[in-house]
Amino acid sequence: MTLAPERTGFQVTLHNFTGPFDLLLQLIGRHELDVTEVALSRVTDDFIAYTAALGGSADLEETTGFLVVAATLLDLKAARLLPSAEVEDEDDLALLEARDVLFARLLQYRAYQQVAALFRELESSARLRYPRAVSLSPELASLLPPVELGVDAAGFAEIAAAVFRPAPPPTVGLDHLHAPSVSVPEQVVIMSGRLEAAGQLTFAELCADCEHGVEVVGRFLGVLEMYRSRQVALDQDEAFAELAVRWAPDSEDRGTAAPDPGE
Amino acid sequence: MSSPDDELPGLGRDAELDAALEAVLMVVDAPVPASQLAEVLEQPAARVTAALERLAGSYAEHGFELRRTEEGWRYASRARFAPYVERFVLDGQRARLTRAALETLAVVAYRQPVTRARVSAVRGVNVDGVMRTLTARGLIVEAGVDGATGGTLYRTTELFLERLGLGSLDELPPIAPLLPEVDDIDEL
Amino acid sequence: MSSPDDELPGLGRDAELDAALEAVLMVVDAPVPASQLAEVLEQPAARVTAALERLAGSYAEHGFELRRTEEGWRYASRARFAPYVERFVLDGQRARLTRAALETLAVVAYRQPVTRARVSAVRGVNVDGVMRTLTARGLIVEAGVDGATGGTLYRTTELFLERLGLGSLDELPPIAPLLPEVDDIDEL
Repeated sequence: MTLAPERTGFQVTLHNFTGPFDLLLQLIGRHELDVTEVALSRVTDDFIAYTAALGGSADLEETTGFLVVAATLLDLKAARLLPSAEVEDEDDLALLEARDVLFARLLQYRAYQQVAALFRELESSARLRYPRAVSLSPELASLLPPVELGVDAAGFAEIAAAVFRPAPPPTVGLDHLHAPSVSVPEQVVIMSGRLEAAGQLTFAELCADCEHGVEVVGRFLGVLEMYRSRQVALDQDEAFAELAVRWAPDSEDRGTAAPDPGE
Repeated sequence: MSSPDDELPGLGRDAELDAALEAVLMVVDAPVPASQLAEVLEQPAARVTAALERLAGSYAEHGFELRRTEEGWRYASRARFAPYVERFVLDGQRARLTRAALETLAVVAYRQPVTRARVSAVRGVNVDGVMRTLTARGLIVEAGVDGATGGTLYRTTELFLERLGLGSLDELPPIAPLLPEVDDIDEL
Repeated sequence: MSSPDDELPGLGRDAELDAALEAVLMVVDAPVPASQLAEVLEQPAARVTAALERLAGSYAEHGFELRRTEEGWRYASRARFAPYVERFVLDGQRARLTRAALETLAVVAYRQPVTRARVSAVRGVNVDGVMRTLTARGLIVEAGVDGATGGTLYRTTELFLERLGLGSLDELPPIAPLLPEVDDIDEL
């Protein structure tokens, strides 16, 4: 991924990063801050700027990942929950939770980055020792009995198949009945049918039949996907207000509130 | 050379046992467990293990060392001569692992068996391409299916351990000190 | 920490030259002529030959020796311990093909010509030792060099076909029907 934010008065060069958490950590490092909640607050503007610059070059999935982190940071900043929090109502509680989750995931990712750096060191030292693994000398080899494979051609093919088979036979679990895997394209099909019939639905109405959180996430990504492919328009009067999804295939009228990563 | 029917040289003295181990280790083409050496030499396993440890400590002045891994013991060249050794033995180049590949390996190593979705959640990015590359290079391998999500599970391979010079997964450094309470973060 | 790209260790002192020779000779599969060692270590041939003779004389107490043959120098087990070495070689595990060896042979048979690195990636383990065994047992042979990686290619032999009772490689049973869940086994 290459980044060239062409923004007046804002020009920072970073190393290549491999995702939103990596970018956030690099920004924190650039400001010579420890990974603290204060750091999250300080680097929010930089992060938003980079995310905005990503729009044209990244695919939907990448952009979505950055947007999720950016949105969380913005929420936190807007609610002035950083650096210190005063809990006043349920919205504040939800934001505090979002902050803790983001913070924990960031620390988790940093731990694995540190392990990866250690792996790099282990790798470069391990490659320096070459094991003795020599052939038998002819006189010793001659002591061995004639080689036998112990299988016929069909048995040999079975062994080959076992080696090339990618996974052990899948075990049938019943758990999936309770926690279904969710495909975004499927959710798009479900939602576009309903929207075409109803014309407009709120996001809450679209999710009314969801039994699991993961389905809601799938529908939200589906809405983003439909927005990108210009099947729907989005309207939201203010932050945290009801999100209205309007069926508007190929319309130029794309609503008033949805973030556009390209700008 | 004598034949197998000759009387076996006695190994009562430690020096003789050490030398016999050296002789056998010269012809191995894979790491040998101490138990197998004990059987061949008809000596107590504990005595053979002690001898192997004594031998391993005795080569400080030499260009080789006797290394112990999970699978057993074998000789290896000493690290500082790698530039010379490689001129003889390197068969095709081993490409360096990218940072993305190392980060992904780190998550798989500590979370195994683990689905791509979980690895992806920890790194905050799609890891499908990296996981494919790591699979193609034999560093991770599929390991069944997650009962709850139906996602394919992955684990690291022996080749991964060898690549890092580790004898077993137990030798991976503990990650806990680096981590906040993370067990449930992925679920969020 | 050093890497192979670092400056080469200096071999000005005799002790360092000796150790470098030990490192190379311990891991090289075939006897190495003194002239080749001199070239790779970038030392005068006379100095290297003197070092090899000095080394060969220094192992009296050890179970191995540095032997000079017509093809060059190599480590070997001391003759006195031949009964143990032979017993180890004839040990059940060594005399017949292991499951690991059969699996490696299967990859070579169905992917030939193929490099060791590729076979290793498919199996997820280092296959160097097993490939040497299969070569020593006459079941596979070298078959040129891979243009892309520079790695040595291997193929199966007539002896392999004979042992399976086949007239030609075309008679190998296809494995695709055994892998109905795989779209394209070449991807693996």
